[in-house]
Amino acid sequence: MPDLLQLLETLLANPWVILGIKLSVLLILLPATLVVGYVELKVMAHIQHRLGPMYPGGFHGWAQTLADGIKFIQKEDIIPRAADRMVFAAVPFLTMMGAALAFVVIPVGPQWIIEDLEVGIFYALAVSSIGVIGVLMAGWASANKYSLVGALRMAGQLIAYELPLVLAAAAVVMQAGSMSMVDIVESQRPFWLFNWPQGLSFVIFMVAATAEVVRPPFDMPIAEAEIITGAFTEYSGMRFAFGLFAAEYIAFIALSALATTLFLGGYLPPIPALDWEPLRPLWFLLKTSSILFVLMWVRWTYPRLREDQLQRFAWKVLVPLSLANIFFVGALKLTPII
Amino acid sequence: MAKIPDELTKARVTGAGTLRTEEMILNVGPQHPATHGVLRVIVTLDGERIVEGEPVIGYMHRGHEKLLEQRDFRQITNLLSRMDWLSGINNEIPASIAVEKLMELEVPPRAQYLRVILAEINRILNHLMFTGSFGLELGASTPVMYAFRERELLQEAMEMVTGGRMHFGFIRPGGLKEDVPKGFAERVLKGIRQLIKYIPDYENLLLGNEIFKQRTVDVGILDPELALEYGVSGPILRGSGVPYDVRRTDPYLIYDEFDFDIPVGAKGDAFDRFWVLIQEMRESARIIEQALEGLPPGSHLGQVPKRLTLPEGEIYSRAENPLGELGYYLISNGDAKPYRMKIRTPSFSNVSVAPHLLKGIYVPDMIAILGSMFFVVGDIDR
Amino acid sequence: MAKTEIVKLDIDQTPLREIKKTTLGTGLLKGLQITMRHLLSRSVTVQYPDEKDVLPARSRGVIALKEENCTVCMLCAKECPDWCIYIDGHKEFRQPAQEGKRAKKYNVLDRFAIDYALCMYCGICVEVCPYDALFWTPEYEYAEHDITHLTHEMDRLSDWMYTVLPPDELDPAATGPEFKTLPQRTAPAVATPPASDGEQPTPAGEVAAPKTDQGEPTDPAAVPEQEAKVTEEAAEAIDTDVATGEAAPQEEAPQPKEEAPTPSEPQAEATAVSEEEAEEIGRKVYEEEIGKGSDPRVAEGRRKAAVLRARKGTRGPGG
Amino acid sequence: MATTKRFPRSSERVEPEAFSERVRSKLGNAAGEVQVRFNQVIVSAEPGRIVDIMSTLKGDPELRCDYFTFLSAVDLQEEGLEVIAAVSSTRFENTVIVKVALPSEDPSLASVTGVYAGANWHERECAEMFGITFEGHPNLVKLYLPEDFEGHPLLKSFKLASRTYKPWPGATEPDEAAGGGRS
Repeated sequence: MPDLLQLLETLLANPWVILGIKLSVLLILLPATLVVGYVELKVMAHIQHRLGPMYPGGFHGWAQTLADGIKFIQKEDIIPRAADRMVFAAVPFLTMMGAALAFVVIPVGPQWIIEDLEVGIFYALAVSSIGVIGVLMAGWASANKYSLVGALRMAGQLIAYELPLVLAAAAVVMQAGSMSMVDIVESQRPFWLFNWPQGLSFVIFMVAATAEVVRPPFDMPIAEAEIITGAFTEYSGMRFAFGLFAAEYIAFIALSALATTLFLGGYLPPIPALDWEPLRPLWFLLKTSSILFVLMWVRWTYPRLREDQLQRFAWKVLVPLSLANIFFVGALKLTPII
Repeated sequence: MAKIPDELTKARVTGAGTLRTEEMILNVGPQHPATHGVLRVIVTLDGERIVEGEPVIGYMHRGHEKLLEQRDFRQITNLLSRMDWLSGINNEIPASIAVEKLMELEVPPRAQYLRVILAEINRILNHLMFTGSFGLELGASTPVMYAFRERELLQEAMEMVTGGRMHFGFIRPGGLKEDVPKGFAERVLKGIRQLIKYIPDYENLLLGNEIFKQRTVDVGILDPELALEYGVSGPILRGSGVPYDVRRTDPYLIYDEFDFDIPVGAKGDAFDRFWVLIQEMRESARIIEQALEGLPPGSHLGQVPKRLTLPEGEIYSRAENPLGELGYYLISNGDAKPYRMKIRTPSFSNVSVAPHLLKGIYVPDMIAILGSMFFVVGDIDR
Repeated sequence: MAKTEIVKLDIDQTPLREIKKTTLGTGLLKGLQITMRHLLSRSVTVQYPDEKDVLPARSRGVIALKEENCTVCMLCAKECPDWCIYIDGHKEFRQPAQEGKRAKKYNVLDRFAIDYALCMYCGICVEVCPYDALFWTPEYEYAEHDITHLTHEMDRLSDWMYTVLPPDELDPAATGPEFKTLPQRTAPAVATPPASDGEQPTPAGEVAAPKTDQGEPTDPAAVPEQEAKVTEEAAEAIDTDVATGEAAPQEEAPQPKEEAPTPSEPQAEATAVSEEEAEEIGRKVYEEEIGKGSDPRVAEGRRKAAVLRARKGTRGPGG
Repeated sequence: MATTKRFPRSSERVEPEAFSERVRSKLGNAAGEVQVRFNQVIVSAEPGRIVDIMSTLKGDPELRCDYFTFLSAVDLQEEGLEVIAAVSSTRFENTVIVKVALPSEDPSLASVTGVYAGANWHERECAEMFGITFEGHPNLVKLYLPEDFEGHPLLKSFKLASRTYKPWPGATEPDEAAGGGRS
């Protein structure tokens, strides 16, 4: 065993290996969206007393999302005549990019991080909002009234959730005394599984994050029954798959990973005894997937709110709560607890 | 949440001299996920606020009334089940009653009981469909699957009896096409039992859910007087607090022999309408239970001449359909075919009141209101 | 009458006022609890192409034509509300049995087609047919890429006959008006068909090849049991055919079988043969059918019919 | 308000015969014949008095026909058209059917939308199907049919196209098949 450990340590000291790891984090993202998409199909189906996809790929339809992807590639690429072609075409890149960039600062393990920026959390929250600009662009460029309504809802939603999201993260930064993601994780060592002084921040963050990834009960910008996928009404084929699905799942994974890092102790194991370097990414994955699962569970249980109700909720409940939370964390900071 | 005062809407529309704003006209439908069918609503929007909403119908007009003039009474039965395709048996019953009354045919008691059982199963099937689809329109995609699970059991019972799943064509003047097969009662009871077991789930997933309440309470309040003036009936009228139910006010078949309640709402908002819908399933289950218990042995068909030729005369025959009052005004000139058959469908009158509800609300509320109007486009357009 | 035990259900209304009260999050938690409970229980769906629901006998899936019963009376085509039944026929004369008598006129069916693109599945044709030539079968898998292929001609309609199920037993309390003058249901199967002119009763296998057993024909262990079932059900089917149908006026249904053999029907041996030989014949018929490109279910039905015929020593419908 | 109530038939229910007496006395000479058939009160009225009759039916405290059931028409060919309007009283649990005879040529009738707003769509449907002009209707445009549709489908003179295009397959004699067979 010690030999193996030593070998690992030497390996991890090699910069090329590190680079490989860093690249693989990004390369893993696209397949990861397929996996998460598949899991969501299955969770949805079982919640609804069904089995979900069972045929593609043989075993329990594991290749369903892959097949969907291939289907999307084969489809005709339609751009409406009245659309602003350049903007229309740029949207999928933009929506996907924002969320994907956030992965740069997420520590899967202390070494398993692409770049441990000093302003990590600030950066992550900033880039994850880029996708919204993509949605706005899609809504305007499509030359469709439904898309326009969807885009405006998205803009309204951005303003509503961004503040509580940032304020909740600010409380964590106060606790850690650093914006670096690794520092934030390390600061949670006394709590390991759940950073309980941040309990309220966690709830606020999760609510705001659900609104950011536009999932029910906050999926008003794409509500099918009302405005027919909103900004993406006119998108089809590959553009639709990337602009809406892939972007949604990347953002979904990114925010769950972010929440894991900020509140669930990131790569730290649930009890100190299990703290063993090679297992750390596993803990991270486990925690992230459990957050993903809970969000899926919520998504398939609730109806959706109305845009003005979200605004009211954000401004009248979430913002005051997160401000109060900052005071609370500040007070805790004066005690020896954190 | 509540309606926006008119002055405020006007001030916004004219821009109050600062910024020029324009109203946007949005076509919701005829192909739209929330209009289940091909209904089109032209809404004038100020931002997301609806200044005016006008339903446009006729995309599914099949000319039933003209077609009925070309068909004899056996063929008519099969056409009528296609109006409101969620309540086939209920559509057929008043037509048969009209023929029976004009011809003075006697319907054996067993047929009466079976008609009640089938009609109430059909009512449950219809209500389950709307339970699910209302959730779907508000973004909850799970209740519809649960509703279909319960639907399937009763649907199987219906298929076992009639051979059809939607268009039953089973009611004949004078009785029924055939008697029920062995094991029918057990099947129905199994379905009812499961339904009663799972209704609390729907209530907790939808009615009891805070988000659902946010979306439906005080949304689309329908004034009872206005509703009556528009001829609104069924769960929508009862949601407004008017206990009008043809099964009670003008009993047909043998409904006066059963013990059941008429659930009525208090305020007439979307929440009340939906609550009435769910409670009605329970009442139907009670009726089915009593009818199965009292089901007498005997014949399923009375003495009916081989060829149905109606005497001259006219009659308005009505019934409480799952969606409201369905009536046929049948005029006969002594032929095997009706001279004229006016169809008064519940959805037609129910939807005609919509412009009053679609004023000064938000687009999502429109979906909630249309969803709680429980209409079938085939029933509006005929 | 065996009355169904009615266990009183506990049906309670949920008061509107109670459920409409403002709550703080308990409803959200209850919802999560319900969906979790479903997530953890077994699913209730049927995996369609692999598993299939057993449909009841009354299911209106597709209409099957029993060609030899049709007398070209046109009643179905007349009563059809959609005008989707096309029938052609011509008149022929039969040699009188005795010298000096007038030759009898009878109708021969040339074409019988139902356009399923038009059909509204009301079942009026089945209902009005006085000679029991039309039957409902629960088959539903006949979607086509081309709408014109939805017009099923006589051969295809006859093939559906193999999937007709015997009617369900009625509720014990039912005393339908048409049951009053009927023979006992326990009457021996072979004696009841309204066969005139000493004709052979319709081969049993043809009336009801049970849809449920589609086992491999080469499975020797399963076959005898299956066949026993076939005979039984067929017997019942014939019996009830008589029971439910309005008795056909005999003089109008002469229909000599020699004149109208089903072209695709394989000819079987005329004498009774042993079990193995019968099996062999069945297998041949099956392979031949599969080779022709028939539907496996149809082939299976024909195989059974051939085996039965061989065992009984009768000819096919042609003989 | 109670949420659920056991609902027996209204205590104020009036038997149809008695209700027809009320209708007769309240309408006075505005209405023609008043009779009861199949428990429904049938009133025949002059075209000019339709709005008066409807207002009385709705407003009179002893009639209170608050529920608008339907409005339609029938083409009686030689005898002209007949407009049939039905209203019900939820309180007294009775239905009154008002019949108005109109000529076939240029039929027109005063709109009752002022009394019963719900008559709006019914009158629009009736107008396009029978060609009756409802004077005073706020928006008498086609309801079901396309704007440029010509003819009034529910008139008996309007032939059903589907039955004339295709020969009747049920014909046993050659001449039956032509001309749409049976109508």
